[in-house]
Amino acid sequence: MISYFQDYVTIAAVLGFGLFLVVLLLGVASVLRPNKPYAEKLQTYECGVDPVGSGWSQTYVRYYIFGLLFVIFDVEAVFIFPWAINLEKLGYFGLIEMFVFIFILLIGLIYAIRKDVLKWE
Amino acid sequence: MIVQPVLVTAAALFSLGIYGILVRRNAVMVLLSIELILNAVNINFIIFDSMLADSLMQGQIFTIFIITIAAAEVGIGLAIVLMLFRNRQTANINEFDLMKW
Amino acid sequence: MVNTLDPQNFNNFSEASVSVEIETEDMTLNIGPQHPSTHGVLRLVAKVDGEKVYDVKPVLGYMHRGYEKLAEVRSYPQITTLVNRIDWVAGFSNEIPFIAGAERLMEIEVPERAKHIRLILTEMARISSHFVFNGAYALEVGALTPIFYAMEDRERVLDLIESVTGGRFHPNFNRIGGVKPAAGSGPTTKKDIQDLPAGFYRDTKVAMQKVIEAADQFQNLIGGNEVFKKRTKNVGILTAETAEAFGVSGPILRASGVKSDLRTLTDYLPYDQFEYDIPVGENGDCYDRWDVRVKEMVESAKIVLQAIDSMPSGPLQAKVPKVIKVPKGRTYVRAENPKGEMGYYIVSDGGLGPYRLKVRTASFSNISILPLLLEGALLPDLIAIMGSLDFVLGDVDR
Amino acid sequence: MEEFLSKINENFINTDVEFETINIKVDSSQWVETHQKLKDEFDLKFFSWLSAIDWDNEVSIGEAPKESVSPSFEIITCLSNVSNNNLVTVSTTISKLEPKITSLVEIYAGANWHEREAYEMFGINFENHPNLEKLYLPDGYEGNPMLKSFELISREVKPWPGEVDVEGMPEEPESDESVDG
Amino acid sequence: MEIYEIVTYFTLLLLLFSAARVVTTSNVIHAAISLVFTLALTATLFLLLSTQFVALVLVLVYIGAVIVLFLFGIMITRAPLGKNAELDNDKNKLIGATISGAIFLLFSYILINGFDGEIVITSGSSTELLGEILLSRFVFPFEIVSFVLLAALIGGITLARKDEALVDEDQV
Amino acid sequence: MTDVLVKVGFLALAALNGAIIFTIMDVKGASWMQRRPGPLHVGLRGFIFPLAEILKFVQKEDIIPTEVDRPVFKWAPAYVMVSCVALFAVVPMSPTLVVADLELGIFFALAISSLGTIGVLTAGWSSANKYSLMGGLRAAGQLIAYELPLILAVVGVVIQAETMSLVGIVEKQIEWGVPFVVGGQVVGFLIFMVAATAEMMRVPFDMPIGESELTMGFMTEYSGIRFLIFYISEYMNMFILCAIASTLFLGGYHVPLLPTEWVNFYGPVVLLTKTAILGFILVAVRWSQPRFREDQLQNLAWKILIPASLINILVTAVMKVGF
Amino acid sequence: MGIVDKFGLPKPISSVFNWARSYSLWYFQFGLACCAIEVMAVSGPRHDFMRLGVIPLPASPRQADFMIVAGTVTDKMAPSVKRLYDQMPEPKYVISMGSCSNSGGPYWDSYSVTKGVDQLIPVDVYVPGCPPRPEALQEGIILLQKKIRGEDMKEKWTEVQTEPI
Amino acid sequence: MKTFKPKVPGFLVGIKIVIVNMLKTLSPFHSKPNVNYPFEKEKVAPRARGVIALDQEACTSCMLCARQCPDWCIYIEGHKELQPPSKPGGRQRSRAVLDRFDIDYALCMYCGICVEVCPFDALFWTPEYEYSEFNMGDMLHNKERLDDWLKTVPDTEGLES
Repeated sequence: MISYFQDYVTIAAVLGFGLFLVVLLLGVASVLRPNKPYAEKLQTYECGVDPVGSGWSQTYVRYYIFGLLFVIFDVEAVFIFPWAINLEKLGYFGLIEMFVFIFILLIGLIYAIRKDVLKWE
Repeated sequence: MIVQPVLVTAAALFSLGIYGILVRRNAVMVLLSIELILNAVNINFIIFDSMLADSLMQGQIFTIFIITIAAAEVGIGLAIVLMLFRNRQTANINEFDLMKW
Repeated sequence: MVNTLDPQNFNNFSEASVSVEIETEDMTLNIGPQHPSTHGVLRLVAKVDGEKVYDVKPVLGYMHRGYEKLAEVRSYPQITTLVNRIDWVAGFSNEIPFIAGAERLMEIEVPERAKHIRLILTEMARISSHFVFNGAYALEVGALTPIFYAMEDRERVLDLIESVTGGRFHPNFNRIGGVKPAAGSGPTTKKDIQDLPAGFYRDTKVAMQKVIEAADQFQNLIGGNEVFKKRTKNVGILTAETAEAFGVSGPILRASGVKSDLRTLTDYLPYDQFEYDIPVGENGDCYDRWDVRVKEMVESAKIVLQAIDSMPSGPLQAKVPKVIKVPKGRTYVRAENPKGEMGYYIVSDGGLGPYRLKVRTASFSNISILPLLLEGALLPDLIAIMGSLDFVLGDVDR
Repeated sequence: MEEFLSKINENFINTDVEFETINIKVDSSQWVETHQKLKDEFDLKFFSWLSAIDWDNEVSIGEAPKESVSPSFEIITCLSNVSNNNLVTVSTTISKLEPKITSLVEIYAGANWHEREAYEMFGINFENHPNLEKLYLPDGYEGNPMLKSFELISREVKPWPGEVDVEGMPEEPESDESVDG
Repeated sequence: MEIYEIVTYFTLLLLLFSAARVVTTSNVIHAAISLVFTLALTATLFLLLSTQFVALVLVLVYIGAVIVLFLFGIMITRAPLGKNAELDNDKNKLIGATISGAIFLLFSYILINGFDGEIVITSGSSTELLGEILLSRFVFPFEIVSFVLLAALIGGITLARKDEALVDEDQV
Repeated sequence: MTDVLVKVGFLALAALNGAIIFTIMDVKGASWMQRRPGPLHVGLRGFIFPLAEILKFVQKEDIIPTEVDRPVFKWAPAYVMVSCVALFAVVPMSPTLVVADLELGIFFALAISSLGTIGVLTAGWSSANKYSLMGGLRAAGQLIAYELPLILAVVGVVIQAETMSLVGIVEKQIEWGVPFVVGGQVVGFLIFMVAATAEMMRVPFDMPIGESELTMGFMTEYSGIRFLIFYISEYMNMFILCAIASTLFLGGYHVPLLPTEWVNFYGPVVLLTKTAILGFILVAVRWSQPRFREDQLQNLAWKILIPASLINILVTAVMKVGF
Repeated sequence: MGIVDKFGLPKPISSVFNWARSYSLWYFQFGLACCAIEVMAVSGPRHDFMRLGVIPLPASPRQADFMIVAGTVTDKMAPSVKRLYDQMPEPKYVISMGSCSNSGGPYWDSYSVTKGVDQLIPVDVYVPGCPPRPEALQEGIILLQKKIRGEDMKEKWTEVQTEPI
Repeated sequence: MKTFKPKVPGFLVGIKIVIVNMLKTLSPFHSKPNVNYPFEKEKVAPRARGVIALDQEACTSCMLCARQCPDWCIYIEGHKELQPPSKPGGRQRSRAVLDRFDIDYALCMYCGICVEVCPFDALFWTPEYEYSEFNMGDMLHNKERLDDWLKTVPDTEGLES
C-alpha cells in the first residue's frame, strides 16, 4: 500500500514537474522578451491578406463520427485490458467471451465502413 | 477517513448538474451538466465500494459500466444535438420545440 | 441565430424538418499570396466546406510587373535582358522566341553553331526547370528530401549555363543574329566574340549523365512510392478537349494524351536533327503530369548529348547592323518552353523598339484551368493539383 | 501548310501572310462567327491568346508610330492546332470611342482571362463575358496601363542620366555600319 | 495519515470549484475544459480511494475520448469565441438555483445522518481480480455492454449522417 | 520525499536530454540525408544548435492575437507538454531505475497520452484562425484514430506478459529469453510503430501541420516560447514513444546474452540505444516519404490497422490459451 | 513586463543571447520572384544556409525571425508584405535581396512595382544582384549575424519602429 | 524509358535511397557538394556577371553606357580640360575628365549592356559578389570603388573550338 501511494505521489510530482517546466519557460521568457504589440501585429494571420469572415467554420460532421467511433472502441479497450491479464485463468471461456465482444463491435465498424462514413467525397 | 465530506461533495456535484440542466440553454452545456451528475454517481459508487470493502468489487465494476454507458449516451446525445443544429442552425434548447405545436 | 421559421410552418414541421434548407455557412479560405505552396504569390480564394473545396477563385496580379508596357519603351537588346525574368526558372528559354521573332522580321539567318548553342542551353534550361518542379512538387505532397537532390543536380546544370553565359539563370546571351558570350573575360579579349569555354563539352557530358541518373533516382524515390501514387493517381484529371479549349500547353497537355510538341512542329531551333521521344501520359492526372516531366528531363539530356556530339563549327554571329532597327511588320513566334507554349507577337513599326509586344506565356493559360480542376477536390488535393501544373508566377502575371 | 493556307484563302476574304504568320482580318460584327468557323471547320481548337493593340498617334512615352495611323483598337486572337503547325491570327478593328466586342468565352473557354486582361489593360468591354473584372491590378487602380496615352511616372520624374553631355559620342553610330560576326 | 486527509479535502474543494465553473462559465469551451479538470480531480479522488483502474479508465474514456467528442460537438455547433450572453436562461436561474439547492440540502442531510461515523480504509484493489470478477460473474452485463455500444455506434452514425442523406434525396 | 525529488530530477534530465538528442538526430540526420552538413557554425560542429534555438525562443516576443480566446490559447501548450512529461514516469531504464513502476504502467501511459489531444484541439480552436482550426481538427481526428491501434497493439503484449507493469513486461521478456517482437508480436510492433508515428504527427502522417497546406496547422498563431513548448513536446513525444516501443517489444533495458545481474549498469545504455535506433528509423521515414491525404490517413487507421490489431489480439489470445 | 527592456542585461549575458539569436534565424518561407529560386538554391546542398543556423521551417510569420524579401514587390503585394512583417514577433530582421526589392530594379519604371521594399518596412541588410548569387545572400546573412551579435538588447527591445519613408 | 516497377515496396526503396545518400555525405571517399562559404569559396565561372569594374583611365565619359542602360543606373559627370600638347608645338587637345562615375547597384539589373557598348574598354565584368551593405546609400559605388574592382577581373580563359 505504501508503494502504491508512493508511486502515485511520484506521478503527481512528475505532473507537477511538467507544469513547472511550462511555467518556468513562460516565466523566463516573460522576463526576457520584448513586448511591443500593436494592432496590425495582433491581427489574425491569413497568408498576408485581410482575414475573410470569422475564424469559425462548420466543419464536417465526419470528425464527430470519428470521435464517436473512437469513444466506442476506447471503451472496448477498457474491457480488453482486464481480460488480457487474466487470460490464463479464464481459459477458453474468456476467449469465447472476448470473441463475441469483439465480433459485435467489429459489426459496428463494418457498418460504419459500409455506410461510407470514412469516404470523403 | 470519514466518508461524509466525499458524499456531500458528490451531492453537491449532483445538484450543480441539476442546476446546469435547468439553467443552461445550450444543448451541449446540458449534456456537460449530465456528465456532472453521472460523475457524482460514480463518486458515490466508489466511496461505498471502499467503505464496504466489497470483495466482489461491485462498486468499481458498476462505475466502469456507468462510464461505458455514459460514453454511449454522450455519443447519441451529441449526435441528436448535431442533427438538430444542422436543421435549425442553433444549439439552443429553447428553440428545440419539435414536439409542440 | 434566431430561428426565422414561419409559425404556420411549424404545423408540419415534424415532417418538414428534413426539407429545411441547410444553410451551411461556408468558410472562405485565403491561400496565398504568401503560402508555401503557391510558387510565390498566387492567391486562391477558396470556398471550403470542411476539407472540401467547391469553389476557387484565383487572384492574380501579385507579380504583375507590366512587361508589355515596359517593352514599348525599351529597345530590342534591352527587352532581351528583361524577358529573361518572365519565367525565372528557365530564363534562357524565354529569350529564344523573342530573338527568333526579331530575326524573322529582320530576315537574318543565324549560323548553325549559334543555333546549336541555343538549343543546348534551352534544353539545359528545361532540365533545370524540371528539376525545380520535381523538388517543389515532392515538397508539396509532403516529401521533404527530393528538393535537395534536385537542387544539387540543378547546380551542376546551372554551373554549365553560367560558364557559358555568365548568368546563373538570367543569361542574356542571345543577340539578334546569333549568340554572344558575356563580355568581360579579361581586359584584352573582352571585345572579341567568344566561344564556349574550354572543357564545356566534357563537363556537359558528365552533367547530363548525372541528370539521367537523377531522373532514375526520382523515379525510385518519388514515383515508386505508394503514398505518392495514392496522392496523385486519379487526382485532378484533365481531358485533352478541355485543355485545348483553355489553351493549356506543354507537359500538361502531353500528360492528357496529346502528342504535341512545338519542337517538332515548328522550326525555331534545329530539333529535327536529333532523335528524342515525346513522353505522353494516359490519364491526364497529377501522376502523369509528374511522370511526363521526369521523362522529358531524360529526353532533354539525350538531346544535349547528341547536340554536343554533332556540334558544327563556324561563326556565332550573323551580320547585323550595329544599331538594331527592326523593319515594319508583325509576326508571332512560339516555342516549346518547359511550361508550355511561349510566344511573342511582335508588332514593329521600324523603330528601336517594338510598337507592341504581346507576350504569350504558358503558365497564364495553364492555370486558367485551376477553378475547373479544383472544384470538388479536397484541400490536400488542391495543393497536389496546383503543384502539378508547375506554374511560375512571373510567367502568369508577366 | 500550303493546303491550309489555300483553304483559309478560300474561306476568308481579307487574309495576308506576313513573316510566316497568317492573319485574317474580319469585321467586328463577324468576330464570333469567324471563330466558330475556324474552330469547327479548320480544327483550330487550341486557343493561344487574345490581345489588343492601341493604335494612336499621340503617345505619352516611348516612340510614336512612324506613319500616322487612325486611332483605333485592334483586337487579335491566335488560334492553332496542337497536332500540326497550323496557326492563324484573327484581327478586327474597333472604335476607340466605343470599345466593345462580343466575348469569345462561349466558344473558347480559355478566352476568359485573356479578355479580362484586355479589359483591364485597354478598357475594352467584352459583351456577354461572365465575369468581366480586373485581373492584375489592385482594386483601387485607375487607368488602363497599356494605352499609349498612359504615362509611366517614374520615367517622367527621374532625369535621364544620359542627358548630361560632356563630349559628343566618339562615333555616332550609323545605322548602316555593320559589325562583323 | 494526516497528509492523506488534507490532500483529500483539498481535492474535494477543487472538485467543487471546477464543477461550479462548468455550470457557471459563459463560454462553452471553458465549460468543457473545466469538466476536464473536474474529471481529473475525480480521478485523483479515485486514486486516493485506491481504485486505480477505475481512475485510469475515467481518464482514458472521459478525458481522452468523451471530452474530445464534446469539443468536436461544440466546434461543429458553432461555438463562438469569447463570451456568449445567450448561454444562460435567466428566468430559469432562480428556479434552478432553488431546486438544486433544495436537492443538495436534502441529500446532504440524509447522507450526513445516514453515514455518521462510517470510515473508509483504503485497501489496495487488484486489477487482476477485478478483471476476473468482471469476466466471470458479470459476464452477462459485459456482453450486453457490447450491444449497447453497437447500438450507440449505429444510432450515432445514423443520426449524424441522417440529414446529409436526406438532403441528397431532396436534391435528386 | 527526497526519493521522489531525485526521481523527478532524473526524469527531468531524461526528458529534456531525450528531446534534445532527438532534435539533433532529426535535424542533423535530415541534413546528411539531404547531402548537406546541417547546422555547422554555431559551435561544436553544429551539435549545440538546440541550445541556440532554446535561448533564441525565450527572447522572442509572445504574440497573443486579439481574436483568440486568451486563457485557452495561453494554456493549450501546457496540456501537450504535461502529457508528454508524464509519460516519462513509467518507462523503466532498469528494474530499479524507474520513476514509478505502476501496476497499471502501460495503461497509465495510454490514458495520460490522450491529454495531448485536448491540448492540440483547443490550441487549434482558440487561435481563431482557419488554418489552425483545420489543423486542430485534423490533429485531433488523427490522434484519436491512431490512439486505438496504439492501445490495441499493446494488448497483445499484455496478453503475453500477463501484466500491465512495464517492468513486469520487460522481466517477462528476460524470462522468455527473446523480446516480444521475436516472440509473436511482429504485427503488433509494426502497428504500434505506425500508430506511434501518427501520434507524433510526423511524416507521412503530418497532415495537421502539413506546412504546404496549412502553413503550420494548429501552431500557426503560436509564437515565441509557446511555440517552443509545442516544438519540444513534439520531440519529447517522439523520444518517449520510441522508448515505450522498445520497452514493450524490443526487450527494454535488456538484451539477450547479457548477464541480468548487471542490468542496472547497462540498462539505460541499452534502452537508449534501442530508442535511438527506432528514432533513426523514424527520421529516415520522415525524410523519405510524402504525406498522406486526410481521408487516406483515416482509412488506414480504421480499415486496416484497427481490424488488424483486433485480429492480432485474438490470434495472440488463442496462442496463449491453446498452447 | 520584461526586465531587459527596462534595465538591460550585463554584457557577458547579453552576448550569449545575441549569439543564440544570430545562430537560430528562422527564415520565413516567403518567396516573391526570381530571387526566391536563389533562396531555394541557398537552402540546397551546395550552399546550405542551415550551416549558418538559418532554418527554413516556418511558413507562418509567427515563428519567424527574419524575412528575406526575395524579388519584386508589386503595389498589389506591398500591403501583404507589410502585414506579414508586422505579424512577425520581435526581434525581427529583414534582408532585402536583389535589385527588385532594393529599389525596383529592372522594373523601376513600371506602373505596378514598388520602388524598393524599404519604403514599406525597415531593412537591415541589402544584398545586391539580379538575382544575387547564393554566396552573396550568404554574405548578407553573415552580415546580419554580425549585426545581431553587436546589438544591445535593451536598445533593440525598446527601439521605436519609425515609419519607413 | 521503361516504366519503373519496383520489386520491393516503393517506400522501402525511398528509405534506402536517403540512407545511402546519408552514408555518401558522411563518407570521406565521396565528393561533397557543399561549399563552406565564409571559409572556402566556390570557384565562380570567369564569365560570371558579379560586379562591374571601371578602368578610369580608359573612360572618356562618352555616356554611351549611361544611355544604353535599361535601368538608368549609371551616373556620369565630367568636364573638358585642355591638355598640353603631346608634342611640343602641337595643338592643344581637349580631354574629358571624369568627375563622377557612379553605378547604383541597388538598381542595376546585371544585363551587361554597358560593358558591351563601351567602345573604349573601360568597363569589365568581374565575378565578385561580396558587397552587401547595411545602408542603401552604400550600394552606389563611386569611381574609386569601381576602380578597385579592376583587380579582380579574371584572365582570359581557354575556349572550346
